[in-house]
Amino acid sequence: MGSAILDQLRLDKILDLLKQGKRLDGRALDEQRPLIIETGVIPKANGSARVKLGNTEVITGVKVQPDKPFPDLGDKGILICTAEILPLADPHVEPGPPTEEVIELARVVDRGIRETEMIDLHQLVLIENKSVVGIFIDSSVIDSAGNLFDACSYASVAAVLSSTIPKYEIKDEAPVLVEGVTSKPPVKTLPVSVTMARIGDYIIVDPSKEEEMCMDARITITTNSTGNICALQKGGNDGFSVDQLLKCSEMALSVGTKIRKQLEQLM
Amino acid sequence: MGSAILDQLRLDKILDLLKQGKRLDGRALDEQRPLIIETGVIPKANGSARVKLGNTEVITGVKVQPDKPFPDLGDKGILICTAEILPLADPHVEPGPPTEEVIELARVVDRGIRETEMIDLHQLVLIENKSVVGIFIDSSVIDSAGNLFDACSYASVAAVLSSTIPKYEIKDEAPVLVEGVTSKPPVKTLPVSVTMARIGDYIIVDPSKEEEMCMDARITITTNSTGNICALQKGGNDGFSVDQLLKCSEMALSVGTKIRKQLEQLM
Amino acid sequence: MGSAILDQLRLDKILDLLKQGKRLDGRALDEQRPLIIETGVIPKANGSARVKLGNTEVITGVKVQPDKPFPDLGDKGILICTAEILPLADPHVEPGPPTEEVIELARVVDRGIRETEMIDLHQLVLIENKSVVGIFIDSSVIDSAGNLFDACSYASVAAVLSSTIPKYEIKDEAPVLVEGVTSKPPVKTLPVSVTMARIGDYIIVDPSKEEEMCMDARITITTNSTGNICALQKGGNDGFSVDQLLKCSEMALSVGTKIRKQLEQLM
Amino acid sequence: MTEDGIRCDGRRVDQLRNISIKAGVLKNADGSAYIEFGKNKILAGVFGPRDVHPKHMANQDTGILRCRYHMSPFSVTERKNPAPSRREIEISKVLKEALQPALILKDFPRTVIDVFVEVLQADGGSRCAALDAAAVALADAGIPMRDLVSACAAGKVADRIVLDVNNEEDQEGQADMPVAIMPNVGKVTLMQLDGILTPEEYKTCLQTAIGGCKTVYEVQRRALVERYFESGEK
Amino acid sequence: MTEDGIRCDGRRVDQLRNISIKAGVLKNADGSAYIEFGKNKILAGVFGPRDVHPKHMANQDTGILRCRYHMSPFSVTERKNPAPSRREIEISKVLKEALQPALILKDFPRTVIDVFVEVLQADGGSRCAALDAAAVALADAGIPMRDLVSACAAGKVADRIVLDVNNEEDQEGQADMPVAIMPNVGKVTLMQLDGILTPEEYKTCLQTAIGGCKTVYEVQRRALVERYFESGEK
Amino acid sequence: MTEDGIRCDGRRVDQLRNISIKAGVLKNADGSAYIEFGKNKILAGVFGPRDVHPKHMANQDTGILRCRYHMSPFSVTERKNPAPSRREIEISKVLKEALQPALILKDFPRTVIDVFVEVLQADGGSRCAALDAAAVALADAGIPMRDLVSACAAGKVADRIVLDVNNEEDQEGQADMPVAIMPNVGKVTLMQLDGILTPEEYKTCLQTAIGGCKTVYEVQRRALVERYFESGEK
Repeated sequence: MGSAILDQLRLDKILDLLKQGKRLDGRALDEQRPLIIETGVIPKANGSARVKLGNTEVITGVKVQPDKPFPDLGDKGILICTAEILPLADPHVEPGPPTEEVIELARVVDRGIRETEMIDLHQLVLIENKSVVGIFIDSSVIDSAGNLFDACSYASVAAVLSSTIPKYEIKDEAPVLVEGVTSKPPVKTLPVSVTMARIGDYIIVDPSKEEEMCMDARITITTNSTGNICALQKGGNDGFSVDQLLKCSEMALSVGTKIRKQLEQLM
Repeated sequence: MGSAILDQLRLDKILDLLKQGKRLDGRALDEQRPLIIETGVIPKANGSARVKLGNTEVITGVKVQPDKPFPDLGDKGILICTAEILPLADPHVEPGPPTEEVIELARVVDRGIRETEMIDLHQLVLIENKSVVGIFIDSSVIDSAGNLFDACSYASVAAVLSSTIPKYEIKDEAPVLVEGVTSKPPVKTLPVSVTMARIGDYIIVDPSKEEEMCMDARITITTNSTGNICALQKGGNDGFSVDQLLKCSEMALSVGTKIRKQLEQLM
Repeated sequence: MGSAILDQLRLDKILDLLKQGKRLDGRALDEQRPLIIETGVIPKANGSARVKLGNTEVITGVKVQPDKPFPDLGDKGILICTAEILPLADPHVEPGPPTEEVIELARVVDRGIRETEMIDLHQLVLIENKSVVGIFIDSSVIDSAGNLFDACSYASVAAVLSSTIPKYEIKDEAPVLVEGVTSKPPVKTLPVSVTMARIGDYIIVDPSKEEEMCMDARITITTNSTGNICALQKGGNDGFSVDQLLKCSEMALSVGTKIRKQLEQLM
Repeated sequence: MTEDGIRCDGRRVDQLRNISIKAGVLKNADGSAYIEFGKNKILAGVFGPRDVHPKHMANQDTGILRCRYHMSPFSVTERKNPAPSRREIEISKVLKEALQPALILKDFPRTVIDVFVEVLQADGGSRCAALDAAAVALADAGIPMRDLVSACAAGKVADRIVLDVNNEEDQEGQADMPVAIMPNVGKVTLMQLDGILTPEEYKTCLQTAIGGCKTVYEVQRRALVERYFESGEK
Repeated sequence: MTEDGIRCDGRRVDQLRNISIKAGVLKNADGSAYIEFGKNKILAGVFGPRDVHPKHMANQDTGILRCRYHMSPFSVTERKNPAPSRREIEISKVLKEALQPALILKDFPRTVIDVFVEVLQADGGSRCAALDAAAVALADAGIPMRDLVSACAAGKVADRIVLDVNNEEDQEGQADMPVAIMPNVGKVTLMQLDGILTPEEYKTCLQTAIGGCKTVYEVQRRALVERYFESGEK
Repeated sequence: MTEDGIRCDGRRVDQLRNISIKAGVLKNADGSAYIEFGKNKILAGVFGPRDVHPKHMANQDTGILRCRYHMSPFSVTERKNPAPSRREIEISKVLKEALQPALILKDFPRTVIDVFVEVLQADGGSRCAALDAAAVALADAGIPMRDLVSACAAGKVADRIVLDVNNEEDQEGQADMPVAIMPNVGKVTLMQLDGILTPEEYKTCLQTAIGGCKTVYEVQRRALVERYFESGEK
């Protein structure tokens, strides 16, 4: 019961500020928290990044290794994108199999990279239908303070950009590593994920944990470098009006531009 | 406690009726509920059936696809028979790994089909020891109102009878589908499962859910087209006398005849 | 609460006896319980042993069968060592996935055999990198009365010593059993595990279940036939002084000599 | 697609596949519905409001909604493993969040409403069809609702925005956008997008999908009317 | 089989394999038994009646019985994965239902009796042998019983009905019918059949199996007599 | 190794790899630390003392300690499956038992202290480095401790006893012995050994490791001093 009262008080306070165009942490409604990206933090991985989005912090590592292609997708390399909220990141997370929240997080991050066709998977084939290169992008949330979608997405994109792809030769039908020869990943576009929350009639960008606790609905929109919309996921226990959805797509494009510039510096 | 009293009242009522040769739903002791079989309900499957046995309802789909044979059984195709009680079928079923009740259900249905040798598995070999055709018979209970054994068994048999087996050719040691050529499944006999319950000294055929709740013991007997007994499973927390078991086998044969005629119309 | 009082009383009694150089069951501090080893108890296995160490009882079976080597270990056969506490062995053990206690037990037994290089795995290769012989050593505790580490270790070593390795020939790149031809396992040394407990300032060998319930810390030291120390595991919720650790290694060597003689009779 | 905008299955760009919904098809569920939406064949069953098991999941301030989207092994071309995939778990969550705005869970503290969806045969757009059936099943269970929830996808195929992408179109398609609305309240409660759209196409696609949802709503209404006012069965 | 009905292991058609049972073989279990039945080597251990964990499984109207049939990895020709298979789960259920009629669980509300069976070496008929050991272990635990439960299979091999099918016969066999009885009460509490029998053979097979169960019963009795009246151990 | 005892990474036989520890690196955890120990990069986070879930695991006589050692998929050369391996479960237990002697759990009945360790990049000796970080994180969480716990391995490489075996040395090494001590209390709370040592080497190896632990202790102390007395951050 106490918790329900606190929830109500928090919502009242936040709504009160929103009416004045303000947020708890002093940001404007369409303002993201500061984004700090550091790459190469895990030298043993083929690529890596540590991202801070406000107090949310994520480490992503990229592993590149030969694999078998998926059936019926023999002309493409493999792309696997996972996400995990480490139990040290949040007092309410417990070790164990992934919850539906975490599965959604991983799949939304994956779709942002997959649907924008960021990586040209056709360039990762060693022998068609038999042997391809697999790219595994694993994100670990180490501090959970709201908007894990964008933080994991930025860390994943940055880790891919920072990565080097080893060269493999085929000997006796099996891939063999060629030491010392690497290339840049075949990147075609930069996906930028922007998550917004609706609280009452207000749309805010990059919700903090407190804002997520009282938001009505959530939307994550991923755009590509040519200004198209490539992936979208609505979440939360209420809906959006059509006008709000159109406004969200505009915000995703405008807010995303700044992030894209920050990511481009890593190329 | 309340539940225990209700159980007792139900049992008293049922026993009272049985003494008069009657059942709660007006059937005779050796009378099955009406059986309605519809096939071809899932056109994307290679075979399918929807079966209603009274208020119990089951949908079974058959998938046929190339597979590797089991070790030491390289001269036989694969037959896999599963059953599931969907959570929408019963307020007491929860999603999750199969309970021992469901595992028993699936295995009893499987044995009825396997032990009667309904399907000539030797005709499903593509390359001995290397490549065979697999037949997957998956049953989903969508309304659970007693005697799932027989309902799933009839649905499985009907789905097999309605199925078409695609043709596969071997190219480069791998099976390749030959479009547009199919054959009937190699069916040798028709298994008919008949489940009976013992309540007090009475044996009743095709118990309803209410009857199952107060039965002492259960027996499922599967017979083949030549009037032999091919599979049997006793269940429930009490036993049968030898006389009762002999009576049950006779009932399984006599009651089964009617069902077999109904199934034969699908051939 | 009652249980906490009992625990204290047990500890007081045991410490009182230890001050007099005595133990609950009359043993000296460095005295193991009687060890009874019987081999060949599971004729269908390639090797087997039943071991009683006081009231603790373990049955170990060895299975030998062709397998694929681990990646990067293509010049070695496979060795897998497991342990399980059967639920009939202990009122507090429940069926289910292995607990961390059981995983530690299995891994400590495995390390004793692996790190001493008891079995020359290089002699178990059929085709380098492709086909090797696997040795599976599975221990089941059937009565749990303290010091499962040593009991499982002795049973595992005895089962290996009693085992016969079938001969395999390569035909069409696949291993085929040569009937009637077997050899002794390629054993290079005899690992002997000695487990000690610290209770207060006392070190005792081969703790019973009661002693384990009030021990401060535990140590298992495995030595080989040439008197070297090959594997060690400290356990329990407190520590050891350096002097105690040196004393423990000496005890492991001296006490182990007697056990090794008993095991040598099985060769 | 032909130049006139006639699609591989003969539909116009703004035309839905055939839809039929029947409410009250199951005996044990408190509410149920069966939908055929193109080649999709989907059952939905609802239980509740009822006690929560395990008890510690109950919330004394509100009722909770649980949703399970599951595909039968025989529902797709290659036999599906019966264990729930990550895709099914994500869709279950998305469906739950699409239905929840239509419910008044605060009125049923400490209880749970369970929505179970079984995809017997899958075609493109199975999550929308599942939602359409689930909403009817909730109404059939007599659970108070602010509105129905009606779902339909739009997408981009051969450079044109089309309503209700089918399975063949989805394979070759450029974008797929499932949408659900509360038709009277006017809220979008489910929205996803896979594929690439310009901002203008995004707007058209959303409006096309909403148009489809409104057509679906009429089919849902008709199913409930048939169930409650035209048959003497219940 | 020879024309005189001498089987591959030298037995007559109506002859059991060698059986020996020893009660009270485990220290920690409340009751236990070890059986060798042909090449089967099986341990059974019993705990209870005792408190139920988790508590919500307890029934205030009656005690409950749980049973676990498990095979050691080394018990069969090809090493078995230690995780319980579907076959082991089914047999666990069938064994529980075969033992339950012999117990008076109503007298022990809120408690559980646990029966754990471990097959150390498996031969044909392991479920029957497991049941024979479990019944002795229950008696050894001092649990009040209406009767023992005695089990034995019969089957059809080379067109003849034979008692107690062994592993080699089972491979080539035409039918296998495991049966358990409460020998004094006269009830059949376990019965299964795999394979093809005429109605007449079915009858003969059942009676042959019951004959075997009665012989087994004598061995079970002797084990309990040895345990309680001939040794001073307990 | 050269004849002068210079190792493959340029260290002397008695020299540790570079170590740096930073306390208080996480916002949500009650206490935290980040360690770089050679190429190991490890985070530790601590929560508690707090209520135990599930409740039946709580002990009314004492607090309990839980520990989870986990490796990130990208932490090792070949991508690691994120599900915990048997090795990780064993190390979790060993770390818990190494930390427990330093805590006064009796003072916090019915509660739990959770220690979560994440290995972001693994090198030889990751369990020791994990323990060093975990001890600092416990202190950072303000949990009363009898002493810190300081860990370091010694081993045998090229027939010489060396301090702090790295990954390359471990591959070729003859023995590896991780050790943890409570430096002021003088107790060894973690000790394992893989590999072959004479009794004399065993003694040297243990003393070498303990020497290393004492050096590590100074680094841990410095990290806590920096956190609490030199920065105004907390």
